[in-house]
Amino acid sequence: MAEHATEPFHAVERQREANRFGMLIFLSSEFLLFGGIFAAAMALRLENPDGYRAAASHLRLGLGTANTAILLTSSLFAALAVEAVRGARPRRTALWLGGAALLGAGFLGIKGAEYAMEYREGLMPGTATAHFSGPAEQIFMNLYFAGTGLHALHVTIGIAVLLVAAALAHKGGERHAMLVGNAALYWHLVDIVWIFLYPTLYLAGVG
Amino acid sequence: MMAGAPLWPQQASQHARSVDLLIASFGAMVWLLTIPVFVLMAWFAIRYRRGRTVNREHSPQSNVWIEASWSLIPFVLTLFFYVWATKLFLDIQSPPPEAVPVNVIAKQWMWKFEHQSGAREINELHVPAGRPIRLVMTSQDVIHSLYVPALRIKQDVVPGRYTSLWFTADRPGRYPLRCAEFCGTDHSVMGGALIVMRPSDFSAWLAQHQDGGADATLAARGERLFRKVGCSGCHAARSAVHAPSLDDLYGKPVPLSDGTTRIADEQYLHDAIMLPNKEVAAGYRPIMPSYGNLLDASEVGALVAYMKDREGEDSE
Amino acid sequence: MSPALRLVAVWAALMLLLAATAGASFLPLGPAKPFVAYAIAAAKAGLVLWFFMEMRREDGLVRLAAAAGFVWLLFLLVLTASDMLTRS
Amino acid sequence: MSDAAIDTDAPDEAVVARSYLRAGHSLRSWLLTTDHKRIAILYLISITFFFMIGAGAAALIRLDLLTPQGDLLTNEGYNRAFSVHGIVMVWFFLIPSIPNVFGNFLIPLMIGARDMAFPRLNLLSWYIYMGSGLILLCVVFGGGVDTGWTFYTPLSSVYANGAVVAAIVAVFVSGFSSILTGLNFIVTIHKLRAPGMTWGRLPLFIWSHYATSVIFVLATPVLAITLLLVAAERLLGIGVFDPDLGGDPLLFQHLFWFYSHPAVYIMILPALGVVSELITAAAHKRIFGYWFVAYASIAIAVIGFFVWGHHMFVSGQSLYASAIFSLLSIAVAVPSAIKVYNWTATLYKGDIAIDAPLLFALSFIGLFVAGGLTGLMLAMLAIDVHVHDTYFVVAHFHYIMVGGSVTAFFGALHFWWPKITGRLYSEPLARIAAVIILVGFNVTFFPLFLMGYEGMPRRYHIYPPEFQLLQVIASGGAALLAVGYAMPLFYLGWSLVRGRRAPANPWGATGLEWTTSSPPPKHNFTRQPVVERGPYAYPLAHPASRDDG
Repeated sequence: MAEHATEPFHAVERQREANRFGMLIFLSSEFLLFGGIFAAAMALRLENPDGYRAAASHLRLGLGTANTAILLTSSLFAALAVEAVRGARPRRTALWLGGAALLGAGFLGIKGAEYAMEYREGLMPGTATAHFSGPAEQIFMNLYFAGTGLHALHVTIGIAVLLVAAALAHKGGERHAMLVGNAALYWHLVDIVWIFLYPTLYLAGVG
Repeated sequence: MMAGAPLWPQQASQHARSVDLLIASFGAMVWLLTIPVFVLMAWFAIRYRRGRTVNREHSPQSNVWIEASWSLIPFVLTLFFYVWATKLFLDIQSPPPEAVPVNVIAKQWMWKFEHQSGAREINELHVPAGRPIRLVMTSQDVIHSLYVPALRIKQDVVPGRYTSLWFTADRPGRYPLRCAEFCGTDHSVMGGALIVMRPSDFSAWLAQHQDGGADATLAARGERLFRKVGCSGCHAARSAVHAPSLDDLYGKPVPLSDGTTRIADEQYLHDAIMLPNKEVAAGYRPIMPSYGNLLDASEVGALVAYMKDREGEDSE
Repeated sequence: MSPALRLVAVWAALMLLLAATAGASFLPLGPAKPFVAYAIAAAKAGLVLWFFMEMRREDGLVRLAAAAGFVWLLFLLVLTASDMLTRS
Repeated sequence: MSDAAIDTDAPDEAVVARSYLRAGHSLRSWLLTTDHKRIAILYLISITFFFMIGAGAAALIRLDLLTPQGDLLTNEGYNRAFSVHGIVMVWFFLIPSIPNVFGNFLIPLMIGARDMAFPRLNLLSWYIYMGSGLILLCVVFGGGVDTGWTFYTPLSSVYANGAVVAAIVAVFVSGFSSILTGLNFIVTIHKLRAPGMTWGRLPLFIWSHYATSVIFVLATPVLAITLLLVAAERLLGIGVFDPDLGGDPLLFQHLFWFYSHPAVYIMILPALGVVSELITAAAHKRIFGYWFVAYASIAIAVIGFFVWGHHMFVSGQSLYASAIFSLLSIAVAVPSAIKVYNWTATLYKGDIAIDAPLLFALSFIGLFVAGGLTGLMLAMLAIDVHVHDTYFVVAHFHYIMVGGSVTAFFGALHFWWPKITGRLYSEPLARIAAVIILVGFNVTFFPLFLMGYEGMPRRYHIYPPEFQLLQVIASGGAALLAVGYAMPLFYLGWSLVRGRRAPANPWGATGLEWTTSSPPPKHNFTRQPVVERGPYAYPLAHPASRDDG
């Protein structure tokens, strides 16, 4: 049921292309938002490699790896949801979208647990109990909380968008397909940012 | 060249004269490239204005050769000046070894100068004419910038590290010295003067301005601090603590724990005191405490001067 | 293979790469360690872009839009590093 | 447009009746509009308001600098005045001025579309801009900040006073308005071009706004995260740039200038696009070397991302990086030179009407050339060491931003005024205004070059007495410039009420926006235009060779 395209577009196909193109441009700018943090981490690593590695070793590699696996899996679910909506199967779309959102929530759960442990160890800057063995460690923890905090915010927004798309799955139609497509793109970007945060923060502390 | 002309700053060093020559010749080249634009624009606007019967046949739409030439030729011409300017820039960034170091500490809204001989000055710097002077500068709060227009030189003074600036002023006189990087409320009054004196007058001035206190020179003050804050406890030869020896250290390569080696310049000595765990010497554990909040920039400068002065004699 | 199956295969490849990068971090690679870690990360990001975000089926313009963020970040990192590494 | 140019068929009442200005009179129809033309007018009103505030701060500065010891303001007051002047002018006037007003109004019209690709996003962009503007007003009337528009750390994050975090939030939020506008432009230009409108037939205005949008989207996020980190450092004491905590203030400068240098190209590229239109319309002649000028815009946008280090030659940056940045900064000057030479060649054998828009365009070229070449001087390492952070730099960027971008803004305002409002303005008054602005500008800012080379640092409230004469001349020039800028407010305002009705194409220019009525109907075109010819297909001297675009 080809719906009528809104306002400036004549053909729905053209509007879907424009929607997706616009979303990808927005995601490029969102990725560059994290660019500042990657640059700051690189600067610290170049300036003080040993301090950087020592500070990074405080993080729990196990939880970080688990979180990466969770996000990659939830990215798969989002991609499968796009396949399902293309096959016009609303129930399955809602299922995959719900699954992706659930895994996202799992990611946030683990992240929260990590933050709690780091707070107890006095590694959370700006808190009363914070004590650091040196400036390199303090700056690393600053970047860790800035980077993963901003990422967690994006994960939360992503979960909300996925759930909205899942809730509207029964309506179907062109507009919903566009919503699922863009929600999946946003979710994949959130995953890609974490793919690069993982070596920057967690893997740097090993060995 | 045009020294002292009302709209042209004084020239107090050879570098100043070369910079003036550079900007004058570059300005001339720039005018040669732009006067035709202004002239042609005005002429075309008048000659081909609407309603005037004139031959408008065969107006060209584009011409790759012309367009390529008037983009590449200015670029190549400018490259020549790029090389000249970069060479001048590299000259003022590499001080001669015999340059006399002067410690400079910038703090919100004043300049402190400390000569090796122990003389200390606020907002004014006396230097001998004709001898290279090297300023080793750091800031105690925000970024400042030491700017002497008459020498055409400027260098930001960054907190937490040393930046340096060297010059050879060759004309005695009193030249303005200003802060060029916005540093807060009284940024505009944070200035003073560079007073270039004939070498004879300078040594007379130096004699009158001895610190007069117990430590005659900066290095002597550094040595007193070396014992007072407890450096000698670990770094003296007879101490039981396993700490690197500081004899004959300045300017020598130091193997570090991460396998790289580093020349022990002022920056390394400053960091070794303020951020000891940053570059740990090879074969030693990072047990040295940080003196970050114990010593101010002036005292660190004195300690660095002392370590540069220790030619191997190990004073008890 | 069906689209869904292809996605699952890509997911499996991503899991393998995750294991590889985690494992590689324990190897004594020394200075090459960050480069290996980021190379694998780039490979994972590439898979997500190519298959999950379906850059596979898009024309050059859309791929450029997707890649622009990464390319511009490289400009920032490379030129900033050029200063950091050669600072006296 | 001289009287001869008005063609006979004055618009009938039907055209005026269905113009977009008549489509709804309620405030709600304006504040909730998704019509790109109305959003452009909303932007025109709001940036004029913010221009007043920035100009007010500038007036305070110029008055205060009449005397060496500065009697009007205290040191602190002066620092806050130039900070407010900088922040308001850069983010709330210059960056949105041409793209958000003329880009919004003209891009759909020029490419034959009915509206932007995402109309609601366009309105959201205006609300984000007004929201951040509101926060900034609270900061300005709450006393402003004393960090300068550059927010250098550790001054901004530790030592500065005033509502620094609120100012950062205002700029941070306004960044997203830029990103959404850039995104909207790129998708519109790609996806909504009329049939037959190939890339080779796009007006150069569109090319320059396309390049500007690329910078909007790819540079602004880095500013957002940088200011976020400064705010975190100031609020929570978590220092990424604070040297006491081992942070690196130069890292801030790298991240800040990675945005801020491309930002100056955001300010000048739209102006370059406007001037290409003004020159071709005035000369009734095709641009000389269309593809060189078009690709020059893209080249400026891309190379503009590699040159930011020339702001840091004396900051303690490594010598080799400085040498690389200096070379790249010379390369970025080449596309600008191409544009200037091509404009001059366009005038050759043209059929030139010397009206107000052309006067603005010619003064733009003169001032832009002066600004650009002093920029080239600043890219020379040895010269920059002497004149960095002095009045020489202040003069350079005012020549580009005020002499260039604002002059082109006025040129565009006059050239497209009949199309936007359906009214004709008084041509003689406009020409007087253009000359006053040119003279006033030069009297104001040329003395700054002299003071700068003599060693007068920027942002000085109390200055050495030997500069007083030049400061007084500059302040006098500023008064004249203010008169020049005030005049259009009157005669354009007057034309809204009493001006004669404008025909569809008062200038006899080519371009799809001139094929529809003035003011255009709500959906721009009564029927979908189809494009067969190039952008500037003026009849050649002898009509034999009518070549296509």
